[in-house]
Amino acid sequence: MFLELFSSLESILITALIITPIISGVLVTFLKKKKIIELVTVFSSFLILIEGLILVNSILKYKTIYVFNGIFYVDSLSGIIIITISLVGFLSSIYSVSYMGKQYEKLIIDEKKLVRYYQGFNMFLFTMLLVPISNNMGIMWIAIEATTLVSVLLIMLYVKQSSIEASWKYLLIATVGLSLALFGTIFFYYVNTVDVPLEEDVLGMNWTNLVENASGFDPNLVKLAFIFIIVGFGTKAGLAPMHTWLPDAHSEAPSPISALLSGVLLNCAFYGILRFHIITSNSIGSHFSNTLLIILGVVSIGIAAASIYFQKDLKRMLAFSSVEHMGIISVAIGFGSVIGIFGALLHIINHAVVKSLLFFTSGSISQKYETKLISDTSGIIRIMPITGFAFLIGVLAIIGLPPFNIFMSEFLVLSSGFESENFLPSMLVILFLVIIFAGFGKHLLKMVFGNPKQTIKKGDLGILSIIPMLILISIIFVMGIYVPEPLQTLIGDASQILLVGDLHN
Amino acid sequence: MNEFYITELFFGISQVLLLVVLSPLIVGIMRKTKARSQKRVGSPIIQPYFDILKLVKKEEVVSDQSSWIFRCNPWVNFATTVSAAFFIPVSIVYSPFGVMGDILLVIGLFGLGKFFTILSGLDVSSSFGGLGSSREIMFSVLVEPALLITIFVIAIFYGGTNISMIVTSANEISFLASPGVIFALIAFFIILMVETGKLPFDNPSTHLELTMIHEATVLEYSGKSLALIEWSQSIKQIILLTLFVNIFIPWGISDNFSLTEISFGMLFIITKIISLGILITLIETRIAKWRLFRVPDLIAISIASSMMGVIFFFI
Amino acid sequence: MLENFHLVYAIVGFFSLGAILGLFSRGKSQHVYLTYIPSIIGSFLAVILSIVVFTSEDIHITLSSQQIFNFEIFIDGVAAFFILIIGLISFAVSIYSLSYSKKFDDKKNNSNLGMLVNLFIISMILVVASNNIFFFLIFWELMSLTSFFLVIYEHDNENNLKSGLTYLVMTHLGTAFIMASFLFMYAQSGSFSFDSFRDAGIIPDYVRDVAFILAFIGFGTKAGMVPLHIWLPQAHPSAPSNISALMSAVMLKIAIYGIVRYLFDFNSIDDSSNYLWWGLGIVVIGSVSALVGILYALVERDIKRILAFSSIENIGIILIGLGLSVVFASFNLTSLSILAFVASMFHTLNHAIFKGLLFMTAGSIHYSTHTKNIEDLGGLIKKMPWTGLMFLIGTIAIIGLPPLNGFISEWLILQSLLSVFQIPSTILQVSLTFASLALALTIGLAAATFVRLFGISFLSKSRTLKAANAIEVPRFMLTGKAILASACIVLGILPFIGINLIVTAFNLSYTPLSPFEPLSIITEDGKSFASLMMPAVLIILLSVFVSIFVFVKIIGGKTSTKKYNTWDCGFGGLSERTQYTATSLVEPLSRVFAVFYKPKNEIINSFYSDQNQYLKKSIEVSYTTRNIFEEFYDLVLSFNLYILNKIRKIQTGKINAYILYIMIALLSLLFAMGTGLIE
Amino acid sequence: MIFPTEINLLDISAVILLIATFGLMVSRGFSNWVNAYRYQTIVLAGIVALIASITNIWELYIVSALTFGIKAVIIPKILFYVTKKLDSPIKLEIYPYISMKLSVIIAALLVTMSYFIFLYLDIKSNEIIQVFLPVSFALFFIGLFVIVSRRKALNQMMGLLTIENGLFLFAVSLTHGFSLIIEIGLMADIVLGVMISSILLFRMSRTFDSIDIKNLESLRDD
Repeated sequence: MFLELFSSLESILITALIITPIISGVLVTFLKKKKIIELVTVFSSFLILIEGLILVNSILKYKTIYVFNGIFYVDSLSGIIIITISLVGFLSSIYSVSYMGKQYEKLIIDEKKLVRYYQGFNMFLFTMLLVPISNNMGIMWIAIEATTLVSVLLIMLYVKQSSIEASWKYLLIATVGLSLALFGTIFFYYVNTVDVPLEEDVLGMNWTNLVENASGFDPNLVKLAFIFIIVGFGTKAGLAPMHTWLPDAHSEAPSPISALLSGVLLNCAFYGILRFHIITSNSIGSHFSNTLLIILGVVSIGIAAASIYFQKDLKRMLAFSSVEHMGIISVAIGFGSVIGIFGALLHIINHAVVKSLLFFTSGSISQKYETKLISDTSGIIRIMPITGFAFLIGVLAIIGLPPFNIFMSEFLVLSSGFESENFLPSMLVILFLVIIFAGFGKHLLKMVFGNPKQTIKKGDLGILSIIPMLILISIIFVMGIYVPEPLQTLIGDASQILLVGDLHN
Repeated sequence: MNEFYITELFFGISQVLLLVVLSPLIVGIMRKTKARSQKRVGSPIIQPYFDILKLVKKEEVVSDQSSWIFRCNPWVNFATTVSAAFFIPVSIVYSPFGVMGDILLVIGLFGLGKFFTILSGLDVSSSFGGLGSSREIMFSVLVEPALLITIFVIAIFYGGTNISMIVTSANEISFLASPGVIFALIAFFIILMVETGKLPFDNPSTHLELTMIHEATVLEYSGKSLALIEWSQSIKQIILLTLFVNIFIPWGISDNFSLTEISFGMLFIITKIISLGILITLIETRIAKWRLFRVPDLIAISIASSMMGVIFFFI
Repeated sequence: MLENFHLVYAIVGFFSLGAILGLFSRGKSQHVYLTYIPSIIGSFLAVILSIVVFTSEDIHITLSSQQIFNFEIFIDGVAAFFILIIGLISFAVSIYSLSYSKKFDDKKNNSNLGMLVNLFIISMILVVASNNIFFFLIFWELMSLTSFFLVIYEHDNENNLKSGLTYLVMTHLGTAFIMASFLFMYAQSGSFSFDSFRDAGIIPDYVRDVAFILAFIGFGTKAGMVPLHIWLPQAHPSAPSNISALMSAVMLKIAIYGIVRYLFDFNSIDDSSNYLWWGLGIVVIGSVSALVGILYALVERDIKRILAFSSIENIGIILIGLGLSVVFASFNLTSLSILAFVASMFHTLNHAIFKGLLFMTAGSIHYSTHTKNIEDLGGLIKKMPWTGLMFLIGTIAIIGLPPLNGFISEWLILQSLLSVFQIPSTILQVSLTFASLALALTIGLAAATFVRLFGISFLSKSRTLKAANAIEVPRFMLTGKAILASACIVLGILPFIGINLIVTAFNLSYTPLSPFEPLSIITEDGKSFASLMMPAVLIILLSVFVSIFVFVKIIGGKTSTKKYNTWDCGFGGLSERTQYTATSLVEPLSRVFAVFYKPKNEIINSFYSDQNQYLKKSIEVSYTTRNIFEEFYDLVLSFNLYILNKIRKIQTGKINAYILYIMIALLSLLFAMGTGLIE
Repeated sequence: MIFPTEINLLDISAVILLIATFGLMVSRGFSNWVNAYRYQTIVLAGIVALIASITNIWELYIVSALTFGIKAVIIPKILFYVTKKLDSPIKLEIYPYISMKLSVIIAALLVTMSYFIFLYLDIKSNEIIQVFLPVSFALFFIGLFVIVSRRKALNQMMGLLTIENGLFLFAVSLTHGFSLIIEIGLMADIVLGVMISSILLFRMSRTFDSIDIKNLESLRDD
């Protein structure tokens, strides 16, 4: 169980997981040719996917893994995040080959920008992978800060007014938010090492150490610290009042990157909140943090509902729906019963899958129609049958219609809401979900059906953009009714950790 | 069915035959009293019999626009009205076919007849037929609630919608026992006037197309079908009169199968029907035809009075 | 026992086979047969399944996998009765659509129609059969989703899309309410399966009341109760006719199934449990929807909108029956509550049959005349005699005239309303008589609506060329309709079939009738309150007809009939413009109910040139009535959108404001923690 | 052994730090901001060295050297280079959202608020070093206020760097600094952040030919 000596396989896996993106980033900078850097990136993200899966397999066996005397710590909760990063990372690397290739043909971006794109892509994967692996809260914070900086580089790839504006806002708000989070982390560090002699407090920042002696913390300080943490990491996770950067950043970034941003980066930030949620619920009981999570969750679903209904830009609508779904996840964790947390973690995976599908399809649509406005795109099913169908499935899934996977996790969330007696938030969530359903339905109808306006050439955008969509559609259909066994055990262990917080079982 | 003796069957059919044969006589008497009260001699009482016999022999002219509904309407009308007559107790309290149908069935059969009449009005594609049907629709819609609530009152007072049950209990309880029944009487009387198309609602004898409702729907008929329609119209009238008489004024109706009782009952019922017919025609000659959109107020009075009947029972 | 399992799998297999074939036989010519033959077999098997369940015991299959929710099927009497309705109607509609869907052959994705129809039917069957919340909601939403795609099947004209959207959003709102009520019950009972809801013990009363209100609103939206009926008159007409037949006849009944399952299966109603106000609520809403539904049907001009509004009316009547049975049950008058329940279930069955028939006939009219507006029809009975006959049978049945099944269920509902006087409390008696007043008015208005519909579209001269050169519809469409028409006649003449079916299905304590016994209602003290023997009535009718025919033949002798044009007071030929139109036929009635319709009568005359006002090019008289509910919904919608618009404005674009939001969030949370707001 | 001089030395250094931040508040020109920031970091480095001498942890000396090297020298150099290269004509912040007078008063209020928070928290750290806790809160809130109230992007960056300084002081005074790796990581983040924002500033001034954030309002929902 508690791996004293770091067994060779795990340490190799984790180091490999971190090294591969760095190596491919370095390779990309040197080999300037388009064909080769695409191949290198796809191969490296494929490698990451394999390593991630093997790592998760060993997590299922050993429950918790220590490497390099506690610097890197992986358990089933971080396993879930690793899966989402590697899966969406691999699919968006394939999609970015077709997307950036098309942009390159249309001379929107030149060779230099393409190299910078793939550099950023690999660095982005590296920083995101660092988050779930690190045991030390300081390193985790640095990793999240690094993701912000790298993604700002990616957003400001195009030299357009709107992308400069989006990246400036994103940089500023995210850094302010993360400094708040650092405040909270330092508080936790202080509370953990207040009466420990100076030389041992180096371990104070480790999550495992924090959880162990969480019960001894001073409750008042822990509450204050958790408020800083939830507002800080909430900004990065896109929770309500701090979500304002999200629609601008995600709609200006290139589609594969906004798929990564929306589907995965928000989860990494939320992973930070989860880590500290476990610590607080161990020290002062989970009621305080649950109430905070529910309040912020419900507010974010509400604001998202209002903005989706009137949205004119397709990608901004998808960004607001990410705010909504992060709200649902935080409400689910807030409800707190076994089913609720299981539903929340399942929702993290479902949301990552469906949101990336939607960003891929909307990327192809905006490339084909050369506009991001909803009013100009209509009759997609006629023009691009496969992408249109994929877009239709994505939208129907994201609004929570049953045969698809989001409905299952939303159903679990709502049943835990009723089970844990907070009826008002659950009713509010149901009401907001219906408003979002109406908003999406209104836009969906206009875009997919109806007859296309101008004479647009029929046909989909190349096979490379179709493959990731088909893979994602199959996952959505399968996960709708049947959650595969290994995934179920992984999520079960993760919810155990969240519920009890004790890392031993 | 086994205890259903042939005699009872025979007796039931004889009651129906009585009604069918007697009905043109009542129409003749009513026309006679109307003429007398207008100081004219008027045609003899048995004139309707001659009309029917004459019409049956005459050649029939059918409009080329109309479909098979126009041609089968008279037969449907006659069949439904006569079969409604089966369930009405005439001279004896218990009608042998009572177990087969109740007052709701009678109303349903009348409704089927009216349904086909309205359709045949529309079928001839002339504006008079359309006019008649549209007004017939309006009246039937407004009369329906009045009719059902009156049945509601009668069913509560006399314990059931089975007509023989109503008449037997009406016979036992003294005349107009409680105010509720009086309200039911007023409502039923108004319905009677509307259904048979009497003056305040519809002027049967006029030839001015704009004022006639019932006549307009059957304007196109001639020969055999006109005879059948006239006859079924009169049978419907006599059924409603007997119903009114047996439910509200049930004196002298026999409650067992002895021959003397029945014959006395027969005598009583005929005199009562004739006197009621005369009373109606006297009322008819006193009032002028009301404007079409004043008629709903009168029907509203009948609905209100039947509702009062209900409330009086409960309180 | 063995064959029950296989029957269920066979049904699911056939329908999915039909769906898959529909998917792959896109362009092929005989795609119609590939998709609809499996659905015909499947629905026939469904009818057999329900009969098997009636005779032998219930089917309970649980595919328990390691998942959180295992897939449970539980078909008891209640579910089998509704599967029978689904099977019967989809059997007839599938035969009908064998030739009806050739109309869509020119469209590219014509085989999608078949696929969606198969999915639609199988999802309805599985809704009725599933036994835990999760799969119930999955198939429920699948049903709404497939019917949504069917409603917007012809998505090239704009208002189809709009009505499709209102339909999708309203049904989703309904599903949200249903999910909330089920989760309320789940919160108390602790398990997702319906069995845990059935044992009355653990769920306290206040939860049952709240859950009932939510479930009633949820299922009511799907059933088309009045305040929530807005989507029905828009969605059904825009769907292809065979689909609107299925939707109107069957999908509304699935909502009734939900209410019945909730009322009588999850709660045991007797005088101890105070569910009286439930029954009263249902009766009130039922009578209101009946009255409002039929009032709007009266003045409608689109044939399918009339039928959609009349579905709202019939759902109202069914709800009155259900409400009455709850009221009687809560006074422990069990025999009367059974009577009311049997009345409403029999009306559900009848309505499914004749509404399916009417929608199919409306579809055949649309098929041959390409118009749905009854003002352009007329004289179709000469061009399409068989469809005319079927439509006549359907009209007589829906009005509730004696020989057919409509009369029986109306008779039963009126009897249960009449026996209200046995309820001890007087206030209830008086108020329920007001409900019977509303019902009586509805019956009258229904008669007027359908007389108008049949008279204007089928009789007299055809008003436009489209109606003039209409031709009779192909064979399959006629057989489809003939099945349902004969079902109407059989159920009308031999009502004991229907009554016994319902009594065994819901295993009510009521001795099933033998064929010759009259349908009689006996009061407490044994006296027969009312009785009805439909076969005998039919015999009387025929014998009277024969005797008068013979009498006229003997007396009248041989008389010839001559054809001549209609009497036109000698002015010259009557053109089709001199006939009564649909609007003018009910104009007196709309004036009587003016307070409801607020009719507007305006005359627009256009001139050749503006200067002289005398040379009129055309005078156009338009007579419009207002629909209060649509205006009310627009009002509510615009209010919500106003609020949403205000919230949306927080995305102001200024970065200072964004940082301010973070600061405010931080400070407010700190303040809340400090003052102990959040513990 | 605590020399009296050191105690008031702590107070004096805290006061100088606050004055340097106020200096940042009131200055108008781009170059004045950068100078104010430089003084601030120099004082900060001094304070860190002071704390190191009191708690005699050797890493703190390295950390103070690092801060002096990077924050006081490299970052101001980058910023000066940026201000020179910006081709916007007037290098002044003329119309901030909140007038200079009002913003100074608000800054004072923020300082008092941070002292109240400090009293509420009653942290049992080393009494001497507790002097710097309220100052770090003050730095944090003033930085936040600068971002909210100023129109020029460069000024917002300055606010950001002040927040980082506040955080750094808070960490050092409360828990005597993290382990070395994390310190280096933080430094790297800050430097990278400054570089990226200066690239953005260049792009902004080239496309909008002014770094006023008034023209950064096109992405909104109206």
